[in-house]
Amino acid sequence: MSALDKDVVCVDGELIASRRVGAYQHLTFVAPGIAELARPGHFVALSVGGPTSANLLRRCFSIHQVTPSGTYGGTVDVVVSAVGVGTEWVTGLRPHETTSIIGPLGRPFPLPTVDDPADAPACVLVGGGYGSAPLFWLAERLRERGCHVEMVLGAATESRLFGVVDARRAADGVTICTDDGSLGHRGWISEVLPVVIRRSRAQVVYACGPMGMLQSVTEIAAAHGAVAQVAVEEAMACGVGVCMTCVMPVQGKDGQTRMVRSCVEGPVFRGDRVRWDAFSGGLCTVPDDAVGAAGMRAH
Amino acid sequence: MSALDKDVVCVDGELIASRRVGAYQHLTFVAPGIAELARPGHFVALSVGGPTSANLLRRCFSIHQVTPSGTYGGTVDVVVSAVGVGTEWVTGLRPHETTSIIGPLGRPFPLPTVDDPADAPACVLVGGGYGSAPLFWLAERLRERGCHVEMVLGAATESRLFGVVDARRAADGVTICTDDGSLGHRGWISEVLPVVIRRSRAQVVYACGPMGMLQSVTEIAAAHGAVAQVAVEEAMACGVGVCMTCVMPVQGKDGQTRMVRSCVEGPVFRGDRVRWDAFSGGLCTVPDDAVGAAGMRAH
Amino acid sequence: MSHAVSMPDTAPAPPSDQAAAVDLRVDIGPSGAPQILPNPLMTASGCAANGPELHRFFDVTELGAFVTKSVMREPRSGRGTPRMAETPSGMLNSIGLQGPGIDAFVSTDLRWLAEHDARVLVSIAGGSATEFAEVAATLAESRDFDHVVVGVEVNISCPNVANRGQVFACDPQASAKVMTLVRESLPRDTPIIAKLSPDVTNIADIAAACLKAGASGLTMINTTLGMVIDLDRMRPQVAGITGGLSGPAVRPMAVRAIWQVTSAMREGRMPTVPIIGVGGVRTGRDALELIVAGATAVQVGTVTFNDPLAPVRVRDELAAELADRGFGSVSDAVGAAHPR
Amino acid sequence: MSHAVSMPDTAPAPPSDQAAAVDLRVDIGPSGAPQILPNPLMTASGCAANGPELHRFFDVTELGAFVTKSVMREPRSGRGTPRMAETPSGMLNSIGLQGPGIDAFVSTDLRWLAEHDARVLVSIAGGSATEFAEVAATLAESRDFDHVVVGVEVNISCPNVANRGQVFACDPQASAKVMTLVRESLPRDTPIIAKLSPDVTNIADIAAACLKAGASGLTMINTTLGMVIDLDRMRPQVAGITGGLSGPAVRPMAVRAIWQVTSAMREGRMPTVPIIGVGGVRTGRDALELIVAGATAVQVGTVTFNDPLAPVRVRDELAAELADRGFGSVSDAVGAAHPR
Ligand SMILES: Cc1cc2nc3c(=O)[nH]c(=O)nc-3n(C[C@H](O)[C@H](O)[C@H](O)COP(=O)(O)OP(=O)(O)OC[C@H]3O[C@@H](n4cnc5c(N)ncnc54)[C@H](O)[C@@H]3O)c2cc1C
Ligand SMILES: Cc1cc2nc3c(=O)[nH]c(=O)nc-3n(C[C@H](O)[C@H](O)[C@H](O)COP(=O)(O)OP(=O)(O)OC[C@H]3O[C@@H](n4cnc5c(N)ncnc54)[C@H](O)[C@@H]3O)c2cc1C
Ligand SMILES: Cc1cc2nc3c(=O)[nH]c(=O)nc-3n(C[C@H](O)[C@H](O)[C@H](O)COP(=O)(O)O)c2cc1C
Ligand SMILES: Cc1cc2nc3c(=O)[nH]c(=O)nc-3n(C[C@H](O)[C@H](O)[C@H](O)COP(=O)(O)O)c2cc1C
Ligand code: FES
Ligand code: FES
Repeated sequence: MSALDKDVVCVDGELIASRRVGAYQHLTFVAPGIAELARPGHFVALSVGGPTSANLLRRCFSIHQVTPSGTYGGTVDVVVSAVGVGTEWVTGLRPHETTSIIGPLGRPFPLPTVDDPADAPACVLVGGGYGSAPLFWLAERLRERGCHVEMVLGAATESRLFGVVDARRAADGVTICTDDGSLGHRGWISEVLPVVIRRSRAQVVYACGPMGMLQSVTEIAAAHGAVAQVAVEEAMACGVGVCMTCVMPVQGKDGQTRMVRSCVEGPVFRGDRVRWDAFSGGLCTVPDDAVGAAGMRAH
Repeated sequence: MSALDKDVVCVDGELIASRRVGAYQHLTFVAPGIAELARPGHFVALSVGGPTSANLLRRCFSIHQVTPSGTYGGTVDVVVSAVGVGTEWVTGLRPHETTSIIGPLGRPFPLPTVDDPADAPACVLVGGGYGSAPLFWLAERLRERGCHVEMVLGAATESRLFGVVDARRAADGVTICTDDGSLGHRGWISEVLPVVIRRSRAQVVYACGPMGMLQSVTEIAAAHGAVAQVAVEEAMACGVGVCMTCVMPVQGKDGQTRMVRSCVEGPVFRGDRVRWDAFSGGLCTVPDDAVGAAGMRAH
Repeated sequence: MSHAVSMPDTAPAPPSDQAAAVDLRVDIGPSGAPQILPNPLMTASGCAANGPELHRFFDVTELGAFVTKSVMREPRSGRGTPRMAETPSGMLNSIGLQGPGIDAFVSTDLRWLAEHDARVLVSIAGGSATEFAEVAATLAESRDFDHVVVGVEVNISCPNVANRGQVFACDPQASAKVMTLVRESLPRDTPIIAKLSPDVTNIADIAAACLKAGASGLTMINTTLGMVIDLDRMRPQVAGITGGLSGPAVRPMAVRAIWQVTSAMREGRMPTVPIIGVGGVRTGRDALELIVAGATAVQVGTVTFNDPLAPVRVRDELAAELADRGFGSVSDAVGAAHPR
Repeated sequence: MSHAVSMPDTAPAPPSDQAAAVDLRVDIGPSGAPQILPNPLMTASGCAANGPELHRFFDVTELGAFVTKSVMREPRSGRGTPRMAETPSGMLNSIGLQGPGIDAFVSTDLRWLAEHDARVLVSIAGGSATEFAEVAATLAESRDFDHVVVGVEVNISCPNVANRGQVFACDPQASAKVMTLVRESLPRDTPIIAKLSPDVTNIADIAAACLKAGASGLTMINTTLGMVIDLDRMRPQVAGITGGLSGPAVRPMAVRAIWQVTSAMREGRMPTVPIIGVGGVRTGRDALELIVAGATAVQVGTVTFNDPLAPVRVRDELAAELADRGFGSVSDAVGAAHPR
């Protein structure tokens, strides 16, 4: 095979550690090659069910952390919430079992270009549920650049928070909220976020979590003059850009809205570019002004 | 549910031991209820692939032995040759993994009615490859009745023989043959069987193995005035009599040939009742004189 | 505007008394002649033999109805073997309608089902419209007809001898002729359920033709034509060359067929009659999927080969799924996924 | 008479030099105008985007041909989401032919493929026969047409605006009209491959109509119509309500379609032309199954979503399977499961 620009690998990943963390399972796979290429915000696609599987499609998970080398060669960690057949299979894997892993996939969180660390922008990192998984690594990279980093973690209840302890180490300030008040502020992220942005004078808000939260974060950031960078989670059949199932309406720099693939052009988008008006009740429609919408009306 | 005559059970079987024996895997499952009901010649149907499986159909295996009670409750042993996706999955199971088991299924080997042990008929038990698996248990039952039992085990090569050591304990005489001469007589069962029948004055020949061998055993038994009881192996979709895929042409007591289900009316048939003339090259046709063959010709 | 940050908690199964409170009764009768079944779960024709085999696993009275293997006029040996191949999430079969013929069927099989108090949906087949009618007539005259037969399922997915073996269900006229003659051979109020093949360009056309000619209900879908090749012997795997594909693999085709025909009924393009859904049902969720697409009752076929208890298990799972979603009865859920 | 007592030893894979010796070349050209491809493996339209995405995993020149996503005249946004559902051993999709339109396609996508020396089978679509023809004409005039385009695949599984949205491929006349106009828009020796839908009563009729009207080959099969219901939201799972079912689940339908049409060719009921097989191919064995049923080339679609390297992996596995069975070339295996 001719030499290709290898920016992605497909490997059989051996599970070497699996531990319960609240409502989630934290898994470590040996996956040589991925760690070297990955950056915060990238995701991996795992095949599920083994050789007899009726489940053809891969499942995507944000990379929680990577270790480029070590006793086992490079490793990749993911944090998985068991919600269906695929995630149940993945969380049920036992050490030394393997599954195929493709990664790193997608576009990572853009990091601010910092010439003088003194000018580094303050950032707020917002994670909903397991959405916090990729943020600790991101926090590290940002602080390396000199950014002040605050984290806001929210979930329905304490067991659905991920990484509260890590957050205290990774960030300069941490705010927790739960719907039921079982830990931290009782209520929604949207209630605490404005305070955190104001207090830290944040210029960038990074967020990962459910769509509703991302929209809310985008609106709050905008109201405070900050840029929102949000990592979305659309149902993906391939994860590598070939199926066109994961699209969503996003405005380009030219102001035009296009149905773009969230697996290759995302999963991280600038929040203010996402056409949140098109989402409702689990459906996303094509905005009338989107490129090619007229072509659809023809037939 | 109203009380039914429970002659079959469907249980989640936990694997408690799995060991390589030559080319085969010998598996022990905890399967309460089956041991109590099973007799030599019965088989079990195992589901394969677990909850994400694309393989809907069960795989059938002769019961090698059962232990009605014990530390684990009843257990069932099977001996599996990994030849395809299902048998590979089964032989790849690790201790404490489970799969659904239905059994006992089919009709067991008929045992001679013996009033006086002195009159007990001598029997020869012929096993081809893993086909010997159900015979040791059968030998035990026959010897309990006072029968003189000889075993003939054959296979392509030594590693494909099963139970050579057990045979020496279970039988009064053992003859081994392999195609390549790696153990015992070099050649086919059909070459040694006549001698064994004559020497032991056997009145019944029990056999389990490939179809070609069963036909051959039937012919040799007939030539020596013995009855052949053969356990066949037809592809089975259900194993419980509801799908009609496992049929073969067998003559009834009334002399009429019917396409009978080998899962419920077999797998053990009197060899001379099987219409061997209908089998050829992996196909089995419906004999012209079979019941209902005329109905097929109509349309 | 603000949004809650919460992951949906995977709700535990509801207490079984809620499921027990769901009214499972369904009516598969023609309009004006209700035929109430205690629950919507049935075996599928050809996937359950004729009773005794599954009675080892559950009492046949537990079913809404027991659907028998399609029976023809004469005894049939069926085809040679191999008759099956496993396929991804499904299987291919080519049995060739092996059976005892209608006379032996009524004296032996139907008798057994009567003795065991089963409700029976008798599946009939034929190589000509006349044969269908004769089989129906023999059935109607049988001693057990009145008290055990809850309906007749007309399997028109068999080759029409008069038309180069094209299956009846592929042609509206041929299908209609069968229904007309069967209708004439059975008492007025006997449910006549036409079982349709998905292998047609427009299934609603066939459905409409059957209903116009006297069918009082529809079963969808029969197997779809498929083929597997034996790559060692380099020839078709099943002796019949092509075979019927079934199992979870085809469930999306069944849902689609039920949806399309239900839509046509809702749009007034044909009368609204009970639909019996079949195709790849493995769990209560699957049964619910067919029901909300428009089916009143549901058959479990191929999955029975994996789990002989499936028809009864699916019934109980269905009750739990309905309770979970706040449905008080099966009828409330029929067609519930269609726009109101 | 006596029989050997021997279990077939599961033979190990043959040495790869045997596989390497297999002649993988195939000809997908019209008669008299050979179009030789170095191997029979292709991507499937809509399952590989237009090149760069898979080029991250393997060099696009490794393929026999790269099949592009069906392109129409205008840019299209495609449908809203959700656009997919996973199904047992398959998936349902409802993309709505999202694409850049033929002008941007030739200037950007085809350009990229040309720069990377790909052999391209361009898939075209339209809402009317005229639109198909216009798309073909624009393609034929493009600068890269002559050196990269090895053929045009005509996706007639799209709704015919003039006929209440019935897909062209469900009607022989509509299909033929498309072929006629496309034929007129392309150079004489360009392979024109009609891609057929399995959702018809008689696929051989459609195939024959396409060939008569100017198609020089056939691709079988496109997705089959299916549906999945979202049981939480109680509505169709995909925004397009119904969708196309694909993946290993439907492979037996693809094998059957290829077999039926090949049989019709062998019986002289239509001319013998190259068939490109597609539907559920996951392994070299699966590719071989389509080939021995009658396909000259094989596309890998849905399975690419599971394994982006699948098209190239399947090619290598196919070579090994052929060598295993003593075939010296792909051509020797084409149709090999048919009676001689
Ligand atoms: C970029 C990205 C990053 C993600 N990161 C994480 C993570 O770090 N941890 C985590 O627990 N989950 C994560 N998810 C969600 C995870 O992929 C889904 O929960 C998972 O696919 C569900 O599979 P299932 O078989 O359990 O559920 P099922 O509902 O049985 O899945 C059926 C099908 O729908 C798709 N699907 C269902 N829900 C989702 C979803 N929310 N997002 C995408 N596809 C879905 C599945 O992939 C599958 O194809 C991420 C998703 C994306 C797209
Ligand atoms: C009554 C009975 C007893 C058996 N006892 C044993 C035993 O003790 N040990 C053992 O190793 N094997 C035994 N077999 C054979 C065993 O069932 C098959 O080897 C197994 O089903 C192959 O499954 P697979 O998925 O590995 O192969 P695949 O070829 O992938 O199977 C595909 C399909 O064909 C069926 N099939 C394939 N080969 C056979 C076969 N030889 N017999 C029946 N069905 C087949 C499978 O069940 C499956 O449905 C027995 C079979 C029967 C019917
Ligand atoms: C082995 C087998 C035999 C069948 N025989 C019949 C039959 O005799 N009559 C009939 O109407 N359908 C028959 N069918 C079709 C089923 O009743 C059912 O319509 C189809 O298999 C789809 O449902 P499933 O996916 O649940 O099996 C048969 C199916 C199988 C698998
Ligand atoms: C997501 C998706 C998009 C597709 N888009 C097209 C398309 O644009 N044009 C086309 O002719 N076929 C399209 N197909 C059909 C495939 O090319 C192929 O015919 C079908 O999926 C069966 O093959 P498979 O089982 O290997 O996927 C698409 C299939 C899928 C799954
Ligand atoms: S998931 Fe396939 S294109 Fe994005
Ligand atoms: S295997 Fe189903 S009837 Fe015997």
